[in-house]
Amino acid sequence: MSSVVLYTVLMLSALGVISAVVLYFVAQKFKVYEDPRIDEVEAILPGANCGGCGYPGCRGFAEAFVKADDISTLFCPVGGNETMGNAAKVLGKEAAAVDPMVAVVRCAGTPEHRAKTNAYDGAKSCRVASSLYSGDTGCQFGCLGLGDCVDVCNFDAIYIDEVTGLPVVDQDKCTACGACVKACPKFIIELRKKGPKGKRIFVSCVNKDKGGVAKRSCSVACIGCGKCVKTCPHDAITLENNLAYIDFNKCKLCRKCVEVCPTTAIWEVHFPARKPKVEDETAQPVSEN
Amino acid sequence: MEYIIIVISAIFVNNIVLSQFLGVCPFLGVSNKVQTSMGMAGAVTFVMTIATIVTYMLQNFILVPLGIGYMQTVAFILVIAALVQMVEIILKKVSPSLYQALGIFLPLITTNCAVLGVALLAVQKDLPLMQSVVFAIANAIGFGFALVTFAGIREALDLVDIPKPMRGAPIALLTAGILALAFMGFAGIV
Amino acid sequence: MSQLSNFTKGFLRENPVFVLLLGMCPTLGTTTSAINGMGMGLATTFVLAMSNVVISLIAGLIPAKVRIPSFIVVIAAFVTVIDLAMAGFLPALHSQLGLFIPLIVVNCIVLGRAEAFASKNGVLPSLIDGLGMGLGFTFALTLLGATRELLGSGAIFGFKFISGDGILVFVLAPGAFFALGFLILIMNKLAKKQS
Amino acid sequence: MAKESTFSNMTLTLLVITLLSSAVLGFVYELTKEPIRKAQEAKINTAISNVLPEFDNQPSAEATEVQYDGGTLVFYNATKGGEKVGTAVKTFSNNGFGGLIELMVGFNADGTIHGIDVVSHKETPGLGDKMETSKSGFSVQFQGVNPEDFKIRVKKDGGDVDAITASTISSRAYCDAVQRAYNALKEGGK
Amino acid sequence: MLKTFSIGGVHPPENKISAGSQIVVLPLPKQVSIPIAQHIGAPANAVVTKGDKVKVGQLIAQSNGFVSANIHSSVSGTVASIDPVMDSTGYKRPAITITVEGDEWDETIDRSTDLKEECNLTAEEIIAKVGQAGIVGMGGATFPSQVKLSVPKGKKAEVLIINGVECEPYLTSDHRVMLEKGHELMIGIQILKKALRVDTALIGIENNKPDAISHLSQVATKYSGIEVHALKVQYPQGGEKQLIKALINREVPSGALPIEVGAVVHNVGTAVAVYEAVQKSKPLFERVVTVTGKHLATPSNFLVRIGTPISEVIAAAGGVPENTGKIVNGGPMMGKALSSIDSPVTKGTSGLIAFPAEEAKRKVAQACVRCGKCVSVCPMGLEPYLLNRLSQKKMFERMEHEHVLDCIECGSCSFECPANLPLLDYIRLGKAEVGKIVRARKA
Amino acid sequence: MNKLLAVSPSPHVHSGESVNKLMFNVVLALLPALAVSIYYFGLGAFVVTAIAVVSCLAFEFLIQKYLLKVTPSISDGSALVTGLLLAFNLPSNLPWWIIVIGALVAIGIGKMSFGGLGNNPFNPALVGRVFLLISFPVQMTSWPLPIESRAHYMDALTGATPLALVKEGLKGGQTMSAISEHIPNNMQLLMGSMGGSLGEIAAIALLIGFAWLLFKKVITWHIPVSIFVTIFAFTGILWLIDPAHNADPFFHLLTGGVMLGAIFMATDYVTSPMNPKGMWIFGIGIGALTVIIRVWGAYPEGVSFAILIMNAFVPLINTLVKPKRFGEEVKKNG
Ligand SMILES: Cc1cc2nc3c(=O)[nH]c(=O)nc-3n(C[C@H](O)[C@H](O)[C@H](O)COP(=O)(O)O)c2cc1C
Ligand SMILES: Cc1cc2nc3c(=O)[nH]c(=O)nc-3n(C[C@H](O)[C@H](O)[C@H](O)COP(=O)(O)O)c2cc1C
Ligand SMILES: Cc1cc2nc3c(=O)[nH]c(=O)nc-3n(C[C@H](O)[C@H](O)[C@H](O)COP(=O)(O)O)c2cc1C
Ligand SMILES: Cc1cc2nc3c(=O)[nH]c(=O)nc-3n(C[C@H](O)[C@H](O)[C@H](O)CO)c2cc1C
Ligand code: SF4
Ligand code: SF4
Ligand code: SF4
Ligand code: SF4
Ligand code: FES
Repeated sequence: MSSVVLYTVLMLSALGVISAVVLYFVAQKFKVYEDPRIDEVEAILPGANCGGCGYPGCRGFAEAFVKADDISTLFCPVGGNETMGNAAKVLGKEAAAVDPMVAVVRCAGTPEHRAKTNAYDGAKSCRVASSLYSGDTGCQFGCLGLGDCVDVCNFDAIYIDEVTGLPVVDQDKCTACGACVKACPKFIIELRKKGPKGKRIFVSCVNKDKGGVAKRSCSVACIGCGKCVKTCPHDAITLENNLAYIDFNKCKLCRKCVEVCPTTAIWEVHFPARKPKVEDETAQPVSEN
Repeated sequence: MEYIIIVISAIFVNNIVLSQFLGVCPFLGVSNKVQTSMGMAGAVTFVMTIATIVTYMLQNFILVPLGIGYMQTVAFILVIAALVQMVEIILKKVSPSLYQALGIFLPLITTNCAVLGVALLAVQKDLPLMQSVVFAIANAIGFGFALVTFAGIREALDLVDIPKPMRGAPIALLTAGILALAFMGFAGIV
Repeated sequence: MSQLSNFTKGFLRENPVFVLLLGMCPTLGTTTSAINGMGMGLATTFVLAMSNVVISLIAGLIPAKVRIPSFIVVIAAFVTVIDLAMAGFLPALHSQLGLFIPLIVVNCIVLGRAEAFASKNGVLPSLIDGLGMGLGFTFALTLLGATRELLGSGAIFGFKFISGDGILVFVLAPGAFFALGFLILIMNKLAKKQS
Repeated sequence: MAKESTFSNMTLTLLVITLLSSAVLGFVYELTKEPIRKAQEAKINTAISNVLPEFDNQPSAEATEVQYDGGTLVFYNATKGGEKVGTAVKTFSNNGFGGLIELMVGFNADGTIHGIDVVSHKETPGLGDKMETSKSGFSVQFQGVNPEDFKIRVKKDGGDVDAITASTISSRAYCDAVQRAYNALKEGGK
Repeated sequence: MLKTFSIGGVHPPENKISAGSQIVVLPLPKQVSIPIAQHIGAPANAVVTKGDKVKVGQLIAQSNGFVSANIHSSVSGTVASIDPVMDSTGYKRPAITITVEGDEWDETIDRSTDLKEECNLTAEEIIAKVGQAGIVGMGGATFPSQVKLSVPKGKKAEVLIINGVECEPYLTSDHRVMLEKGHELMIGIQILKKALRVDTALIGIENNKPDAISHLSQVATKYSGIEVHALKVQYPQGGEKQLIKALINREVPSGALPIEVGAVVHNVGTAVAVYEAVQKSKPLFERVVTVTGKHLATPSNFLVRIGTPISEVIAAAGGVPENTGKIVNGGPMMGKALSSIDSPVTKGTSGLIAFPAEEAKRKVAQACVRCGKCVSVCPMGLEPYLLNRLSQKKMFERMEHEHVLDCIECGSCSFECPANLPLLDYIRLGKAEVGKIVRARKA
Repeated sequence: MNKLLAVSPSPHVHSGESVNKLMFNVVLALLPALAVSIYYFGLGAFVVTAIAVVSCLAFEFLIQKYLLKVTPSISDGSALVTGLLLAFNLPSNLPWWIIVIGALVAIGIGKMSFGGLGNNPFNPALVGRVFLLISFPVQMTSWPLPIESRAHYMDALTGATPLALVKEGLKGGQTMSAISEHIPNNMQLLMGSMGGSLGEIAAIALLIGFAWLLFKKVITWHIPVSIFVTIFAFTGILWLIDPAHNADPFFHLLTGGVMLGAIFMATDYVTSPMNPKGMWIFGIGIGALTVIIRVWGAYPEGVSFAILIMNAFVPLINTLVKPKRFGEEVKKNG
């Protein structure tokens, strides 16, 4: 064995030992504990950083998730039940399944039903328009159709229908992250239960005007007549400020209210077509798949 | 004069990133925000300077006398790795915010070619100790300078709508390319 | 994951250069010609595969605090091996690649794969992963080298296609960035089409 | 995954790893020492044989080094059948675009240039690197000329050498190196 | 050199086509709708109910808080309803609708036209009277005037600044008031000075109203401590911060009120209203409104009862021409476009401008070329191009950092931008958003 | 009134200024220089300009239409300006295909990759120019000599620019007085009688353009003047120290595209700072870098590089150097 080899071995081993010793003492002195499970949970999350969970980004959620005693209040809408299950496994817990939700647009005021009263000419943004005035139709509650909800959707799940001028949600792409709900200055979009096979019933209107005023500005507005409230066998419908609202936790999808609504403001989607009444379908363009 | 030439050459003419291609990963990776890029520049300067001093000692007092110059790579990197890890551990404790900001790139300073590259270059050029130190600092400044400038541009690009397919790596590389193009103007100064 | 996909992922889906943006320095610094790129790529592949194997063997025995130093010593050893071997047997290429050979040791891919894959997997998958990633890297470097050589001097692997000079920037630093930028753009498009 | 870090296992692990690695490396080094030396020698020898007429001795074995102009020139004498056929001079210039340029200039016994080969340079690819014999015919113009009556200066400076287009600086440096070799040869009287 | 402010500013074509038209009293409308929210601050509380009979000048809605204002009936008649009515903000908001029957004024009001010079009231009494009369800033901001007169503890007013700038193109109501009510204005100023306990009042008037400057200068000689200053024509000189800078060369710090530098600013119309309230016990129920537009038959200045439908005011000026594309309530730079011309005139309605269709539409926006023109015209030294992008990208924290809250929404940036970008649209949005964040932080 | 009323936020009036008008004025301001160029370089100047302009417009159109899939906006005139300025930075005998490559780089890499007008951090024409200069050093540095009323595109008669002559001369050990015999005097330089890129030669014509831009309020004076002042001061000091080995400051101002660069290229809105303070920093940086590159660097002329390098700093300048805010100086008793 030549001296070169000997020196090599000596030198490197010495370096190795010194490094190890130094590292050991530094590590001792500057100890910080970080729960490694945070990284693991973060790796499981979808990484969309959409904020739909209510935390700033996926890492924030992961931290909260690991620290939380009770994880049932935490939910990643993008990842859904499967992701939550996996994340819970990291902690050795069970995640409660959450009913899948979907964004629902509660305005049916197409140009045909809701005449324009002026021509908006400002920046193409619902928020700009709504900070300026109540809108370019008689209904001061309805959708402005300028697409702020579309801009914020990270999942391409919402678009403005060219004919109706109203947003349409693609329920297969929508992750119920809620970004559009927050973006809409008119509070038109709501997260509702997706329903079995996508079947759901809701009031597609947010107009709080008195019946006559509402009817004058939009022919498919909820006029607050209360017929649906009386009809509903499950007490799922309430009426407040001239506007009916269906509680999706109570609604049993019996469709009785739909029939009695005089203005077709109540929508049923993804139900098989009814035999006699056909015109309902044309009034409900949302039935995108 | 020696020193001035070393400094100008390292910062402008032979900029470590833009013309030597060392430390490109962090250059592309930690340049999203001016703030973080400054932190990274600081960290690199620190590590690079210390690393160059230590490797200088190692080379001239151990490897050369023992006639085992070929062990450069192994010995240098081991020292640098240990050094960086030390910095990392300390930083985590002392300034968690900076640690957060630098994220995965702190451990990656180890695998930042720039640090090892500069140490190797200093030895290869046979610079005396003081000049090695100046060389290391100048290169670190050159790195930081390119990094911060680049981060400035990228921050500005955040506010405009880059065509979809260009977003991310392609536009960063193109920008770096134009920057390198501009820096070629310094050719021949030293 | 099947061994095959483990092997092929490095080419497109997880290509270290085009997708992961790792190992940028040799990628940009050595690809003035196709042959240099390929040489660099193969040298890296050797180190990657060998160190993956060794690390997959020893990973379980290493305490966390000295993980990186330990891995890096292993890697550095293989780098020195290839460095010495090339100096001895391929002196021309060795002098062309210069500083970038010892710098393989800090190539993010090598340590990255060691950390991310080899330390968690068995020997065979690690070997395959190393080879796959390495060849993916080689593929990228060769492609980039060929592109730059073609544009910069009208040749590929030294065979002239166009007489006279090419567009000189492409053999210089800025051209490296430009060429890689557009290659990544094209690769992204291809990957998108595939999926 | 990884084990807990304790003082002893950290030290021990690193010790074992470094021990093994260094042993392996030492071994590999011993193995490659010879080929590396041969390769380096071969490079010089090829250069020498490229620039001189046929010889049958081992010029590299009988090299003489001369300090000249702040650098080192190396003289290699070539003989054939005991007869001196020429001298190869490894010369340099620091004025290249990228700094140092090393040439091997082969002089016939009568002092005319037989051939020139580039040993090393850092000129720009596509510009200055055309001085390499394989890249352009630049060096051909020197073959067979006698520096006594062929002014080794670029035409711009009033000499007889056609510069490489757009690379006057490299061409000048090249001439500078050749001239230096010739001057040294004359003075050294070899 | 005439005085003016130091940073930025633009000079849009003045188009003061109604400057020569004397103030004409508009005939009584058949019905008025008087919104209960016409001012900055809390809406007033209606104190009448459907079917009540009211007289001109009778209190019909009570101020509701410190920053709020009384509202008086502008006509006599019967309350027809208290329902939401589309007002000039573009929203339906509660308004008291009154069917006009005759023109019976409240007895306390002195309807004579003779000047009443003396005022023996104390400062507190004056402020109280101003408050009772429901006076709000007539310069457009409609901020309750008695609040501005109540100088907070620890601060001291040093100078009263009277805003006769009327820097907005087209508008001439202040101009006419200065010409026709010069004496009332001066007495009003003396009263305001008394209320504020200051010795000097400076009237700032832009140099495009030479007749008003010479008239007021002459009238002012009769009163002590009132100076009239001619100012270089430069929008937005009427903004109080700019006016203070121009007249006394002091800069109101970011986020602070004029009182910080010892100034209080009131509009000329406000001063006249103060005169009428204090000396004649006449609450604020009518105001001068400019009705103008290049293609209007008779651009005019009317004295209009609050609540009169805008359509009737325009009808009096010759009606809305066929090719009208937009009607703006206020000046062209800061006014609000009307979505319905049936909305009522309010205390803040200084002018109504009808734009022909070809001038009404905005031009197509191009890409921002970063020419920096918006930066150079911004009177607050902001960077509109940047604020615009930040707002679009929802980077509100940085917007706050870039002083978006200083923006006075003057519109100079949008006016000047060669790329026709709707800069102020987005800046305003961002400003509102940042305001929310800041308030939430304080809470 | 039967149409719906338009409703939009304020302001409701606009200055009437537009991007097209601004660009058109830049084109107008460039015409005198083009005329001089055609006078001295003849057909070549015209051909090069035409090729550059047409290919810039064509690339912009094609990229917008087929790659970005947006409505082409070539009518805004910015590509026209880029084309003209690119041409102005080229020798008048450049082969057509090199010009086309330059246009592709300028528009494709320099501008469209970043999203088009207003988004590019670097001056597109200069990106194209420098790309060519480095890629085709031979073609890019053989300049036709100025000959009145010439009618060829490709011409054998080439020579160096005055700056290159000075640089060569100084490198070759000559003194200024010896060199000055071979270079045009300052009066000739002012009128444009020298070898060089086709748009950089006539200082007087460029200054006329400057006056027009100032008159039309297209640009402000800050950037050009700060560049002139810096170059003049810097080279002036060098000249005073050693007049034998440094050209006089007027020579530096009048040659090598200082005028063209300072007036037309450094002022490009998109790639220059947004307020006067920033503009001064930018201008001083360009001036200093130009002199450094000219005096110590490999290139005889440095304006293009200097502008590109300073372009890189513009974002930092814009974030660090803010306009004077209202209320910043609190004067209690003014
Ligand atoms: C990046 C760059 C690399 C260059 N490389 C060389 C080179 O290797 N050799 C050389 O002589 N000139 C090189 N030059 C060009 C010189 O700076 C100079 O322009 C040229 O030598 C003088 O031109 P001429 O040869 O036509 O007189 C380079 C220039 C730049 C900008
Ligand atoms: C929330 C708020 C509080 C104000 N408080 C006072 C005050 O205490 N004293 C005062 O003199 N003015 C006060 N002002 C009035 C402003 O100084 C200013 O006159 C008013 O907002 C209208 O000005 P403008 O038309 O320039 O916007 C206040 C304004 C606002 C919006
Ligand atoms: C951009 C801008 C322009 C203004 N122009 C005028 C004006 O021309 N005349 C005026 O009286 N007030 C103008 N104002 C309102 C003044 O800032 C301030 O609110 C008013 O003079 C205060 O008096 P007041 O409360 O009596 O209305 C303007 C405000 C802004 C923000
Ligand atoms: C004053 C002025 C100067 C300009 N200078 C240039 C220039 O130097 N190079 C260029 O490509 N475009 C120039 N343009 C056009 C345009 O701004 C440029 O193409 C943008 O950089 C493209 O985004 C100029 C425009 C103006 C108004
Ligand atoms: S739903 Fe809301 S956000 Fe979406 S277009 Fe309608 S108003 Fe705008
Ligand atoms: S439609 Fe709305 S809720 Fe659904 S994914 Fe898009 S933004 Fe989220
Ligand atoms: S004025 Fe318009 S185009 Fe110019 S910088 Fe401002 S926003 Fe951009
Ligand atoms: S609107 Fe605001 S940002 Fe625009 S110029 Fe006026 S103060 Fe400046
Ligand atoms: S390869 Fe150099 S830093 Fe990653």
